[in-house]
Amino acid sequence: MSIRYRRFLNDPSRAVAEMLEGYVAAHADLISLQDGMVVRAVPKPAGRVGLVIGNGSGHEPAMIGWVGEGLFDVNVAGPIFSSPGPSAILTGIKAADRGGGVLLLVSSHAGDIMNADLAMADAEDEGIRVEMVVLYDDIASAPKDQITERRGGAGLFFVWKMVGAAAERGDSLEECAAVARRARDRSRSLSAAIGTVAHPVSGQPLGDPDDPALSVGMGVHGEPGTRLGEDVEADQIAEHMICRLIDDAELSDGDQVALLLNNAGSVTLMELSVLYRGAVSALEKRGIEVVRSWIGPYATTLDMAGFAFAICHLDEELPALYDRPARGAGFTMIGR
Amino acid sequence: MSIRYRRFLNDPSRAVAEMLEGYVAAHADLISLQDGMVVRAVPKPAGRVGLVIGNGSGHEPAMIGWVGEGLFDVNVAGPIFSSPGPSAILTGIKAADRGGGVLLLVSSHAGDIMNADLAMADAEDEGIRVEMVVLYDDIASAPKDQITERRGGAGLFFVWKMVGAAAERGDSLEECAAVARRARDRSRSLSAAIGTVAHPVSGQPLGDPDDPALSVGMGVHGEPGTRLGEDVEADQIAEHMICRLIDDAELSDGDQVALLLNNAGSVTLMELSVLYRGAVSALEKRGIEVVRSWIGPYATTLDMAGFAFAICHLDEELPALYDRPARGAGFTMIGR
Amino acid sequence: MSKVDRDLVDRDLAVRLVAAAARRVHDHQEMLSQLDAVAGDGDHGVNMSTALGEADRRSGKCDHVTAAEVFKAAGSAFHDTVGGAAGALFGAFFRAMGGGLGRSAEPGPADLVAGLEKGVARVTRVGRSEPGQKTMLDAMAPAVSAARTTREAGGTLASVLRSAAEAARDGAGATAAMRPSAGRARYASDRSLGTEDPGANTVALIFEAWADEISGGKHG
Amino acid sequence: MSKVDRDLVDRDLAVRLVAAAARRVHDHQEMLSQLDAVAGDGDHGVNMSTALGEADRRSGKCDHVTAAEVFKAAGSAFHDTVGGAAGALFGAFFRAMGGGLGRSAEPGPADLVAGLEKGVARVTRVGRSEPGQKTMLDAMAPAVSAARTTREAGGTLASVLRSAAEAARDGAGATAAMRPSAGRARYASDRSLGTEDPGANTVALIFEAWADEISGGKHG
Ligand SMILES: Nc1ncnc2c1ncn2[C@@H]1O[C@H](COP(=O)(O)OP(=O)(O)O)[C@@H](O)[C@H]1O
Ligand SMILES: Nc1ncnc2c1ncn2[C@@H]1O[C@H](COP(=O)(O)OP(=O)(O)O)[C@@H](O)[C@H]1O
Ligand SMILES: [Mg+2]
Ligand SMILES: [Mg+2]
Ligand SMILES: [Mg+2]
Ligand SMILES: [Mg+2]
Repeated sequence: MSIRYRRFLNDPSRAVAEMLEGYVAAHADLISLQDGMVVRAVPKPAGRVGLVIGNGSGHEPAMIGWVGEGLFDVNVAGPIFSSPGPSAILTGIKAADRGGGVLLLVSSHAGDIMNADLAMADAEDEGIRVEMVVLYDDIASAPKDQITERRGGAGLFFVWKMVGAAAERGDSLEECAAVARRARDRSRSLSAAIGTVAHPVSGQPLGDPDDPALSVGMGVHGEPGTRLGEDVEADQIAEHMICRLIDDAELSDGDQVALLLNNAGSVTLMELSVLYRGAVSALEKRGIEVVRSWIGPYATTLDMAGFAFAICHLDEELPALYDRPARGAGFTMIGR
Repeated sequence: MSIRYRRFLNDPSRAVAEMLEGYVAAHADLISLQDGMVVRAVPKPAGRVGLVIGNGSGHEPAMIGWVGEGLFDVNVAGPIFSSPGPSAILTGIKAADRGGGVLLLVSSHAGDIMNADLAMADAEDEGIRVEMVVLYDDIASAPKDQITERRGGAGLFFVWKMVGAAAERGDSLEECAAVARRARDRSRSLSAAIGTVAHPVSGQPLGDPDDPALSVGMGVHGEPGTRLGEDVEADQIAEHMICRLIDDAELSDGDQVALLLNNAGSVTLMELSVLYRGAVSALEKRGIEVVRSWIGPYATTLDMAGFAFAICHLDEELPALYDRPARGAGFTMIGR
Repeated sequence: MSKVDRDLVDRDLAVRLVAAAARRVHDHQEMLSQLDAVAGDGDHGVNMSTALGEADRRSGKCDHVTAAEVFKAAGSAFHDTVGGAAGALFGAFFRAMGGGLGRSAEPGPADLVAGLEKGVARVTRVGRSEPGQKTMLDAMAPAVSAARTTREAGGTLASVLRSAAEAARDGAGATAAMRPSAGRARYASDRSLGTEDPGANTVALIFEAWADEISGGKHG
Repeated sequence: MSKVDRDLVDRDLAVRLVAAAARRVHDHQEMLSQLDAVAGDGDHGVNMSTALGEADRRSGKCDHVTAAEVFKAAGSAFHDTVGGAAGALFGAFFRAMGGGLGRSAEPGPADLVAGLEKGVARVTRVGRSEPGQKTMLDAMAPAVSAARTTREAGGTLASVLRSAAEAARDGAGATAAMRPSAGRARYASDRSLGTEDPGANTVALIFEAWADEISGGKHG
């Protein structure tokens, strides 16, 4: 299938550092680099809750593109596919602290949680008020009765958007953490991909590059999933995936959802649009209304030929947070 | 190299129609479908100049994502890689007419110009005031003394953004056309790619999928360019391409430019950022200042592993147009 | 059929000519797309087959009473269904041809030649091109001038169209040795050396289909 | 060196142990990454080699006067240079080991064992994991309990570390037959059957390097 080994880079071991320099230079009105971290060009007012995320690189625009007004205060970008260490996260926590406490939002991956845990312990030793919420939404990664074992996926962008809005408007640390948990518990995602990608530094493919099957539930690092037939069409894929999401989220007739379709890398907007159309029809024929839509690259895995659907079961309060303005280099919402 | 034959579509011959449905459904607050064309959800005030573009599909978010406030009024999307016919363009002209005349902005490709020409003649017969400006910027496609033979490329997004702003603020048809020509004459682009893509309907690769070389000056439909060595690094590529642009645009020390880096499809944001960093340094070491930046997918060629640099040599008036707000499904600018 | 009948370009003949062209191009569409894939974007066969298919569907409509109307409707079918360079140009060709033919109440071979000449002129104008640039004009222009020569020598409709078909085929063949200087293919001018131009081939196919149709379908 | 000297876990010995571990892991980094590529993300060897290289650079610094400080500095090197699961865990292991060792003014084998036990306990806590899940703990836990047994039987530092190394190697070998239930690899649990856990291999390499270093470098 599709794999590209040749990349437009200089020394691949410097790729993350050079990426940060280039990206920040292109968006100097919104973000800047501080100790190797992406921070807001204009910090949040004092007393507000600071939001920090540390994550492996290779998933851009996550999360370098999500720093800014109504979004994160600090993103600590680790090496490719690898969480940053506790020292770097601790530096990020300090940079985000505006006196209102700091909320660490961690996508549930073993390394990310451990490193965040260690950093949080150090931050508390230094007298900073820190809370951590571990986020998971990928229904393929563990059964529902072990929901906390699930990985983070594309559904987390709902959480990030809403917590970002809450922190920006001045919610307390506890309130922000509660928003994060509420949005998380109402979000689900499921991904699919064909082929795989090559690690830019090692050149190693993640998974089998010659496997022609569509794998549903593949992880963001190429972890394998359920294989679907080779000839399955977009509408069938969408129907299959949306059904699984509806079941897991226990949605029913009359429910309202936000629907997100994430491009994991190299899927064309033509394909995304056709898939999106299939997903809307799968939801609507079950009486579930799509009231907010996102489509595009949120968390990529380099140039993976894959995508993910995510839904957030909206309640009375979430849409207000969803609709507040946000302004990052990789995500802009004008607000309603 | 990299080519993906399998696509996430239903019947490929219905891909464009289904794409339009899905895309518009995902962005119902901004755009809607009318006679198969993408139009603004909220039309421009009466008396303003209408902006229309017809183009082949397969280049998304161009131009379906560029319909909206401060951008186009109507986009007529043709079949994949093929201009729509004159009848469709005529319908688009009528839909965009708010009484202030209609400006057809045509990217210079033989078919696009001929079909626009024919549509314009018909529109004039129906008493609509129409002007057409043919846009070209790709320095690889013809020498400078045959500048009107050049193709349209990524530099046209500067033109579109600025004309969109002019039309929105109420400039006359002649003034809008003059902005288009001025912005065009100050813009240049150059593209590069490795490998090629497969046509979704015919399955035919455009060009040689096994050619491992980087081709500079490749057209948006896989038309071949100059081949660069296989081991060339990002900084060298950026230096080579920026030098050619500087020469052609006759830029010199102290000039100010907007710099755009277009993702032709499947280039990662990591690579784009590294390339962007190289381009800024190539410009800055020649005393040319980058005062506005765009990086991301503007005109793609499906999932081509390629990119293009574009520059616009700014004067006193253009930045004001550049900075006005714009709001399309594929491009948002909050404005300064 | 009497010779006179045969030489009248009436509505029914026009409908038969459009149908014959549509069948012929449809049968060769893959070859045409492959020619276009060499230095273009590989869609020419599909484009032409789609447009002529629609032209065929429309041409039999009752509201067309003259051959002129049939050819104009065929041209509009190109403009309504496909875009691209050849869509615009063949559309313009058929519309202008209908226009040229329309002046005569009972059009004969001379009117057909006049219509064809209008068509070529329109293609030249819309395409801002001329013969020698490796395009459809390299088949169309010689075909039309052969038609005029044959007609001026007193040729029948059948011989007019046969000479046009032969000249078109020769013209298409000659494009193999040319470097393109118009159309999309000019950006890949080396790549197309040795390959015939797709648009010129469509022209040859259409004139051949017409010549065969008029002479009772004994060829192809 | 006298037996007593050798059995004192002083600053210089700690520096030598860190250096030995760094060299050994560096020499095996490709194998470790390949193991990780089977069901993980293929970076384990690079991660460990990078972190231990930095630990080695830092451990000789003059401001470290005790072995405890050297091990703590090694742990911090992991936390400062690499992330990922193993970075967090080995960092925690070395820092806790330094902490455990730090209580004694002149640490001997028993203090080392106490330090190792603190290390395992910390890994268990930070990793929210236990032996049997196909992780580094499957080498670390048996290594540390073998060290305690040997020490309680009156063993020297050399025999303590040798028994730890052998138990670690056996433990790592046994992971081949396990299905992972912690760490990234659990999402690909079938894929890793028959392959040893990379983190457990790193543990075995470190203990082997230590045993060889203490017994005068006669192995490896
Ligand atoms: N300017 C022109 N003048 C005459 N013929 C042209 C011109 N440009 C293109 N053509 C013809 O159009 C053909 C290509 O048609 P087609 O592939 O259907 O359109 P497109 O190039 O837009 O994909 C060429 O083979 C050539 O004969
Ligand atoms: N929860 C855990 N407890 C103990 N060891 C773990 C745990 N998670 C992962 N590991 C160890 O970490 C190793 C992987 O390390 P590494 O590849 O460097 O990190 P990552 O998995 O983040 O890429 C595994 O082989 C395993 O031994
Ligand atoms: Mg890793
Ligand atoms: Mg075409
Ligand atoms: Mg073509
Ligand atoms: Mg790993």
